[in-house]
Amino acid sequence: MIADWPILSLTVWLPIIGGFMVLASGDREANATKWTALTIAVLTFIVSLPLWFAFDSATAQMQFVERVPWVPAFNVEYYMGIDGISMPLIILTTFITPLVVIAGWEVIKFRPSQYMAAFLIMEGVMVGVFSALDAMLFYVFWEAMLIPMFLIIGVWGGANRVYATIKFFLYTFFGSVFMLVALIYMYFQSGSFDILGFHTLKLGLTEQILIFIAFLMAFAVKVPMWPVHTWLPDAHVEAPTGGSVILAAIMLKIGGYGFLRFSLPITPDASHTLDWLIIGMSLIAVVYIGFVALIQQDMKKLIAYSSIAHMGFVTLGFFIIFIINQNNAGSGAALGVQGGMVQMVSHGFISAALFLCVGVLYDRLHSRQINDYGGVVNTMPIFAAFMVFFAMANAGLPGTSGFVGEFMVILASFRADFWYAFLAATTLIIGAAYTLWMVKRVIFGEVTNEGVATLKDMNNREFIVLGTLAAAVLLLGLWPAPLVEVMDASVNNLLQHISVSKL
Amino acid sequence: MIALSDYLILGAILFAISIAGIFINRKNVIVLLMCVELMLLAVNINFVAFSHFLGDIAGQVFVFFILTVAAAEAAIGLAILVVLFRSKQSINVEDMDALKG
Amino acid sequence: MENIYLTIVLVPLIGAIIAGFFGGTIGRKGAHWVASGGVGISALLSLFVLKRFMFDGEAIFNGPVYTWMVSDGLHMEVGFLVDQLTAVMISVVTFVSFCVHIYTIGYMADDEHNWPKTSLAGRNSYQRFFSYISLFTFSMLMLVMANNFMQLFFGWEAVGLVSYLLIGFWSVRPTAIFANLKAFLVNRVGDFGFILGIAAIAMYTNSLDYAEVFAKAPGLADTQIQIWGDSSWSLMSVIGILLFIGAMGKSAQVPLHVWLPDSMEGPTPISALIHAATMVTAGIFMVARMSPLYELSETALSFVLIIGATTAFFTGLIGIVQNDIKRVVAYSTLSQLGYMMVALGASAYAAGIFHLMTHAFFKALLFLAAGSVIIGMHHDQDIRNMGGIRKYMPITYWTSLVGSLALIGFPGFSGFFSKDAIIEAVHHSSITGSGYAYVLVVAGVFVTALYSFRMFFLVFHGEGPRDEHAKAHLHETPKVVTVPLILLAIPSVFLGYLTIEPMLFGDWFNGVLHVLPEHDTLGAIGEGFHGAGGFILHGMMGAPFYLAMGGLFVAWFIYMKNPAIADKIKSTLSPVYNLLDKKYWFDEVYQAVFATGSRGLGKFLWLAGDRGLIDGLAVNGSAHSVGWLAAVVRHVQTGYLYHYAIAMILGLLLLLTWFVFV
Amino acid sequence: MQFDSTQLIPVLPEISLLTLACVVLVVDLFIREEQRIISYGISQVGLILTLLITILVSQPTTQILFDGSYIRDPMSDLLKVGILLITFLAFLYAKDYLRDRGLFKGEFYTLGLFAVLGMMIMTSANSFLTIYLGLELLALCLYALVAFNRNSPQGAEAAMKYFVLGALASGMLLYGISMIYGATGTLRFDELAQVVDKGDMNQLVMIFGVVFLVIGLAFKLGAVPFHMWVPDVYHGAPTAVTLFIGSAPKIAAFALAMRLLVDGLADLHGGWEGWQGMLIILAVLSMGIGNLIAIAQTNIKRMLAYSTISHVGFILLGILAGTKEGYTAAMFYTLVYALMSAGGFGVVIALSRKGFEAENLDDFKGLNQRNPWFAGMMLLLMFSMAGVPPTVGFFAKLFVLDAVVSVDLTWLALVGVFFSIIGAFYYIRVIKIMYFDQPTDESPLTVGMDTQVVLSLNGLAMLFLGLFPAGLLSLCSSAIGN
Repeated sequence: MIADWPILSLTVWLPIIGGFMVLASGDREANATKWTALTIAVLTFIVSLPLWFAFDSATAQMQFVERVPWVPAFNVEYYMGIDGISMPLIILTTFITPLVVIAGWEVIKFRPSQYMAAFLIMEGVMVGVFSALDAMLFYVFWEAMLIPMFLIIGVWGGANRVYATIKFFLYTFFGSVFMLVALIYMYFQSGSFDILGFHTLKLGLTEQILIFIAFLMAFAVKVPMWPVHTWLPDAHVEAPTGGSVILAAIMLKIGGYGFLRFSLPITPDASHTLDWLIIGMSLIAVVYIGFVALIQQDMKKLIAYSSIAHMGFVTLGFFIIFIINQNNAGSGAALGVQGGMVQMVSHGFISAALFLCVGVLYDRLHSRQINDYGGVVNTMPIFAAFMVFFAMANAGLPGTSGFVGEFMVILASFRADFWYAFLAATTLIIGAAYTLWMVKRVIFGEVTNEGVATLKDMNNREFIVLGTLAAAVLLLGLWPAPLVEVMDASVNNLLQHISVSKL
Repeated sequence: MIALSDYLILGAILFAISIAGIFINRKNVIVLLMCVELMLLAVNINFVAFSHFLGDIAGQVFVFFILTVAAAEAAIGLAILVVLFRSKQSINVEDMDALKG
Repeated sequence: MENIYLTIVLVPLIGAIIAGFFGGTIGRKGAHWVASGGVGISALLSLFVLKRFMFDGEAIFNGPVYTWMVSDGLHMEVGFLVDQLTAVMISVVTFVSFCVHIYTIGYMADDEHNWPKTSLAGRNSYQRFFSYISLFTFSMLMLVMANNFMQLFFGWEAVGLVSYLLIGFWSVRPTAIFANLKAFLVNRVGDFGFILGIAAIAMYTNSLDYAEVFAKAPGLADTQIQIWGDSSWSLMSVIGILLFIGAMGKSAQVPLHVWLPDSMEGPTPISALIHAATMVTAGIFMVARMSPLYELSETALSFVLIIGATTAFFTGLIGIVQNDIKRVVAYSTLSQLGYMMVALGASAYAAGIFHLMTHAFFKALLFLAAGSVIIGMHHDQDIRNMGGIRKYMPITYWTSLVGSLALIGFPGFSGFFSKDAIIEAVHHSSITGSGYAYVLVVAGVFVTALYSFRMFFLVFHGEGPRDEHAKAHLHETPKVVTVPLILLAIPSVFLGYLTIEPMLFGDWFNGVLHVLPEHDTLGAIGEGFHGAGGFILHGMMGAPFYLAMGGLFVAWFIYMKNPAIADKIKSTLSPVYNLLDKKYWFDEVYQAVFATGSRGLGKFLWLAGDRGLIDGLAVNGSAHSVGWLAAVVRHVQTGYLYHYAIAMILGLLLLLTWFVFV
Repeated sequence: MQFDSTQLIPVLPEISLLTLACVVLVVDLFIREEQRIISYGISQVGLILTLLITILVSQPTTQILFDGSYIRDPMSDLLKVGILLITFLAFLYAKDYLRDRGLFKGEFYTLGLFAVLGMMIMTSANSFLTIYLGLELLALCLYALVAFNRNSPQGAEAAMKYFVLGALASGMLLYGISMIYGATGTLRFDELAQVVDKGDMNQLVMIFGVVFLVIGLAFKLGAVPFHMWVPDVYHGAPTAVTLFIGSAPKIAAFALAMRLLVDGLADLHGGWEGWQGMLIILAVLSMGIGNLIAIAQTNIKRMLAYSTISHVGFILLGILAGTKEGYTAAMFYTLVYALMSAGGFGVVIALSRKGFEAENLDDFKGLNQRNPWFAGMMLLLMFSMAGVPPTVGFFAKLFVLDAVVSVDLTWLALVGVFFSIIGAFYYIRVIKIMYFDQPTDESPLTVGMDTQVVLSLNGLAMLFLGLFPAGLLSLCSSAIGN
C-alpha cells in the first residue's frame, strides 16, 4: 500500500535536505546548481502526488499518518498526517515551488545557490506546517518558515528591503509567540501536544476566548487580516518575485489553515462568541482594502492589497458558519468553509501568477510603477494575454478559479446575513476596478516610453511558468469538483465537531 | 553580658558603613578596597558571634577562610589598581566611566 | 440530440481556440475559415434544432453535461436546457453571429491600418478578432442554453469578458480602453445585484437548477424577509429586483446604460453582434427565462416596467441629437431594449422575446449598414460629413431603409409586429406604473422615427459628402459586406409577419414562459387577434402608427426640406438640447461620484488608515517608542561604580521589603 | 571519621584539574615565548583528560564526602562535563586571538584552569564554606583575567568595577550565609534542608539570610538589578576573556543557584512569600531591561552582554517554577546558552584579527559575502538566541515556558514571550547586517582550521540539538533526579 510509505516525511525532508545540498554546492557551478534545485523541486512534486491519488476522500480520518516520539519528556511527537483540508494545500505548495525555481532561473545573479536553497527549504517547512498533527511540531515548522523568508526578502529584495523584512519578521513573530503560550497551556490540560487531542479537550468559555485570541493573533497576522495586514504590502513590494509568489501563494494560506485546524475545532464556543469580530475584520478587508488597492501606484503593492481583500473571503467563509447554523439548522455552512478553502487554493495560483507577471516586467525595466508602463501589449502581446487572463481571474471571472471561491462564499454569506453578502459582493465591482484599471494603464494604450518600446516578449522559461499556472487556473475554474470532493468529508466532520459545544 | 543581638547590630552597622562607603565615596579607589575589607570583617563578627552562641566551631573556621580569601582578594585588588593607574594615571572613581550605556 | 447541442456550443469554442492560439500559423484565411465555419455549423444545427421544435415536436431537453461541483448538498452542474425559448435564442445568436463573421472578413480586411506600425499586437489582430467573436458566440450559447444559475452567470460574465476585449480591441486608442473598462465595471455593478439574487435563490431553494427552483418558487411566494431593521420584504420581490439589477447592467437600462454608447469604440461588427443583437439582450432573455419567479412578484414586474419605459423614451431622445452614426444606432438600441423590458414588465414575455428576435436582425442590419457606410467614408463616423451616399452605395442604402422601417415599426415590417404587440400589452397591463409606461412607449414611437430617419436622411440623401477626397473614393463595399446585409434584411422584413402568430398567440412558449392569468396581457390581445394581416390593419388605425409617420415626416421636413430649422430649434431650445447633448449628465455625475469619489476614499483610507493609524501609530509607533525607551533606559548604566552599587543596594532594599512585608 | 582513600575517587576530576593547573604553571616557567603552544596543548589535553575522568567517575547515585562539604551527584557530573567542554571551546577560540595580540601567555591558562577548578568546586559544594571557596577561586581568577591585557585601560576599568562589585556581592552573600548559619546552626546543605523542613529556626534572621543569599546569587548570574557589571566587563575585557566569562561561569552560577536554593532551601520556595517571588521579580526585570537596552547597543560584545541578562531571566523562570521539570528546563537552558554564547563570541573572535577588533555591529557588514559559512553559523546562533525554531534556543525557551505554565504562572510565560519579541529585533538585526548590507571591509578572514572546524560544529550543534533535543533533555532530566 502506497499509503503506508512515509510520503509525508519524504515530501518534507527531500526538499530540505536537497536545499542544504544545493547550499553546499555553492555558486561555482551555478548552472548545475540550478538544475539540481529544479530536479529536487520537481521530484518533490512527484513524490507528493500520491498524497492526492492515494487519498481516500470518503473519510475524515487522518491519512498517511506517521507517528514517532520526538521529545518524550514533554510528550512531543513527530506526528504527521493529512486530511482533506491540508492535502490540497500541500499539493499547492509542491506545485508552486518548481515554478518559483524556474522563475528565478536567470534573474537571480547574486548567490543563486542560496536563493534556490532557501526556496527548497521553505517548501519542506511549509509542507511540514500543513502536515503536522503535533502542535509543537507544527509550531516548529511554523516559525522555521520565517527564517528562509526573512533572508529571501532581505538578501534579494528591493531598495527598502530591510525595513520590510524586519517588519515582516517581527510582525509574524509577534503574532505567533502568544500562540505558543496557548499551546503550552493546552498541553497541560490534555497531557500531550496532539492537535486532535486538543480538538476534544474540554475548555471553559473564558479559557477558550483567551486561547482563541492567542490563535487569532498568530493567524490574523499570517492571513493577513485587517488591521494587522500592513506588513504584507511592504514585504511583497520588496521581496524578489519568487519570494512574493511563495508569500502570497502559500504562506498566507497557513493562516487560513490555522483557523480550520486550531481556532474552530479547539475553541468552537469562543469562535462562536467572537465570530462577529472575524466577520467584521473580513468584510473590512474586502471593502476597505479594495479601495486602498485602487489607488496604489506600485503594481506589487496593488496585488498585495488585492491578496488581503481576497483572503478576507477566506476568513469570512470560515466564520459565517455559526450564523448559518443558527439561521437554518445545519445546511449551508459547509459551503462557506469549502468556499474559503477553494479560494485559498485559487488565490495561490492567481496571486502567484500575477506576481510572476509583475516579475516579468520588472526583470526588463526594473520598475514596478504603473506609470512607467503603458502599451505593453504592443511589444509583448503574449505576455499581455497572460496578464489580462490572470487579471480577469483575479477579478473573479467565472471559468477561472478566482470565481469559484468567491461565488461559494457569497452564496454562503447570504445565508448568514444579507448585508454580509452585500458587502462581500462589492468585490465584484471593486476587485474588477483595481485590477482592470491597472491592466488598462500597464498593458493597453499606446507605447508610452522608450523603455516599453524596447521590451522583448516572454521567453520560453517565462512562458512555461505562466502557462502552467494558467492551465491550473482554468482547470480549477472549469471543474472544481475534484477539489471540493477531497475536502468534503473533512469539512463536514469539522462542522459536525464545531456544532457541539465544549461547555 | 553582651547579648547576641548586640554583636549582630554591630555587624550590621559595620556592614552598612562599608556599603555606604562604597557608594558615597567618589574619589579614591583605595577607599573602596578598604570598605570591602570592612564588610568582610562585619561578616566575621557575625560568624564568630553566632559560633560562640551556638556553641558550634564551624563558624569560626569559616572566619579563618574568609580572612585568607580577603588577603588574596586584597592582593588581586591592588594588582588591578596598579594596572588601572598605569593606564589611566588616576585612581579616581569618577574617572572610570569609559564603559557605559 | 444531446450531441447536437454539445456540438452547437463547442464548435465555436474550438474555432476560437484555433484562431486565437494558432492564428499566426494558420494565417488570416485559415482563421476566418475556421471561425466562420465553426459558427456556420452551429447556425445550421441551431436552425435544425429550431425546426425540430417547430415542426417535429421535439421534447424539451434538460440534462447535465458534467458536475461542476457539489458542496453542502448544493449541486452545481454544467448542463443544457433546450426548449422553445432556447431554440429561438440560439438560432438568432448563431445566425446573426454567422452574418457578422462573414461581414468581418470584409470589415477587418485592412485592420493593420488601425495599429501603429511597430505594434506587435496589430500583427495578428485579424485572427484575434475572429477568435474573439467566435468565443463570444460560445459564451452567448452557454448563457442561453444554461439550465442553472451558475452556468447562466458563467455565460453572463463570459460575454462581458469578450465584450471587454472587443470594445478595447483597438487598444492603442485611449477612448477604446476607457470605454471597455467602463463597460466592464458598469456591468459588474449589475452583476453585483445578480449574484446576490442568485445567492438568495440558493439560500431559499437550496438549488441552482432552474427546474428545481421554479418548482419550489410558488411555495416561497408568501415568504417575507427582513433586510433592514424590521421592514419586511417579499422574498420574490427581492430576488426579482436583484436579478433585474443584473439585467440592467447587461441590457443597459437606466441608470446603468452609460456604458453602451461608449462601447461603440469597438469595431462595428461587434457593435452589431454584441451591443445590438445578442449580448445586450441577455438581460431580456434572463427575465423571460425567470418568468416563473417574476410572475410571483408584482413589485418586481413594476420595477422592470418602469425602468424599461424610462430607458425606452429618454435614451431615444438622446439619439436625436447625436452626430456619430454608430452612437445614434446605439441610443436606438438602448431605447429598443427599454421596449423589450417594458414587454417583460407587462408580463408579455413572449412579446419581449419576439421583439428581441426581430430587433436582433434589423438592428444588426442597421449596424452593419452603418459599418458599411463607415468603410465607404474611410472611418469617418460623423453624419454631418455625410450625405447623398445613396448614389454610391445602393445596396447599403436599400438595406438601411429596410432596417429603419423595421425599427420605426412601419406596418408589415418585422419591427412593427413586435413593437405594436408591446404597446398593446402595456395598454392591457394594470400593474403599478403601467400608465406611465404606456405614455412613454407611445411617445417613444415618435422619437424612434425621428432619430432613425434624421440619420437616414442625413446619411443617404441630400448633398454629397463634404470632403471631396472622401467623395472621390466612395463606392459600394465588397460582397462579404453586402451579402450579410442582404441576409439580415430578409428576416427584418418578413420574420414578424411569419412568426407573430405562433410566438405571441400560439402555444409555442407554453410551459416555457410562465404567466399568471391575472397578468396575461398577451392573452387579452390575443382575443382580438385574427391573423397577421388583421394585426397590420389594426395597427394602422392606432396612434403609434400615426406617431411613427409623424416622426418620419418631421425628420424629412427638418433635415431634408428645411435644414435651417434644425439650427433654429437647437438655439431656441438650448437648455433641452444641452440636456440631451450631455446625456442628462450621467457620465459626468458618475465620473465625479464613483470614479473620483472612490479614488478619494481609497487615498484617504490608505493615507489615514494604513499609513497613518496602523503603520504610523501602531506599528512604527510602538517600534519607535521601544527604541526611544531603550535609548533612555540605557543611560541608567552611567559607567560610575557608585551608581552600580546604588542599584545593587536598591535591589537589596526591594527584595528585603518584598520578603519581609509580603 | 576515618580518612578513606576511596573517598578521593569522586574528587578525581578536581584533583586532575588542580594537577593540570600546577603543571601548566610550572612548565610555563621553562618554555620560551614562541613555545607557548605547549602550555596551550597541555591545558587542552588536560581538560579533555579531566572530562574523561569526570565521565568515568560519574554514576547515578549521590555521594557526600569530606564531612559533608563535598557532593558528587549526577547533576554535578553533567554540569562539570559542560564546564569542561565549554572551557575547551573557549581556549580553542581564544588561541589565535591571544597570539595576535601578544597575550599568549601561560598565565591565561593557569588562571583559566583555576577558574574552572573554582567552578567545579561550586558545582560539587555541599556546604556554604565549600561553595564560598569555589566562588572566590572563580571570581579572583576572573578579576585577573579581565585585566589580562595590561595595556588596555578599558580592561583595567572593567576589572576594577568587576572587582569592587564582585567583592560587594560576595560580602552580601557571606552576610546572608552568616545569618542562615546563625538561624540554623549548620553550614551543610543537607542538614540545612532538614532544619528548614522542621521550621526549627529564627524566622526573621532566616529571611535576612535568604534575601542576601539571593542577591549574591543574582549578582553571579547577572540578574537585574545586580547586572550592572555585566555589560562593562563583557565590553572591557579582551574578547577571549569575555568569551570565557560569558559561557562556562553561567553553568557554575546555575549550580550555585541549585545548591543554595534547591538543595538547601527548597522548602522556602513557597509562592510569593518564598524565594520564588524574589526570582519572579528578578526574572521579569532581567528579561525586560536586558532585552530593552540591548536594542540600543552598537557594540556587539555589549549587546551580547545585555542578551545574557535577558537569558538569565529565562533561566530564572525555570528555577522559580520549583519543579523537577523546571530545574531540568533551566539546566537545559543553561547548557544550551553556554554553548550559544561560546559560539557567538567565537564568531566575534574569528572576525577579529591583529590590530582589529570586530567589536562593532558594523564590522559584521556583508559577512555573507565575505564568508558565507561563518555568516551561516552566526545566523544559526542568532536565531537560536532569539528562540526561533528549529534551533535549540527555541526548545530551551519552550521547556522553560512549559515549566512556568505548569505551575499556573501563565502570565509570566506571556511576559517572557513578549520580551522575547523585543529581543528578536536585535538578534535579527545582526543577521540583517551580515546578510543584507554591503561589506565595508573586504579583507579575508584569517581563521585557523581548528577554529573553523570547532566553530562549525558549535554552530551546527544549534541545529542538531534543535532537531533532536530529546537526548540532552533526558540527560538533564536524569541529572536533576528527583
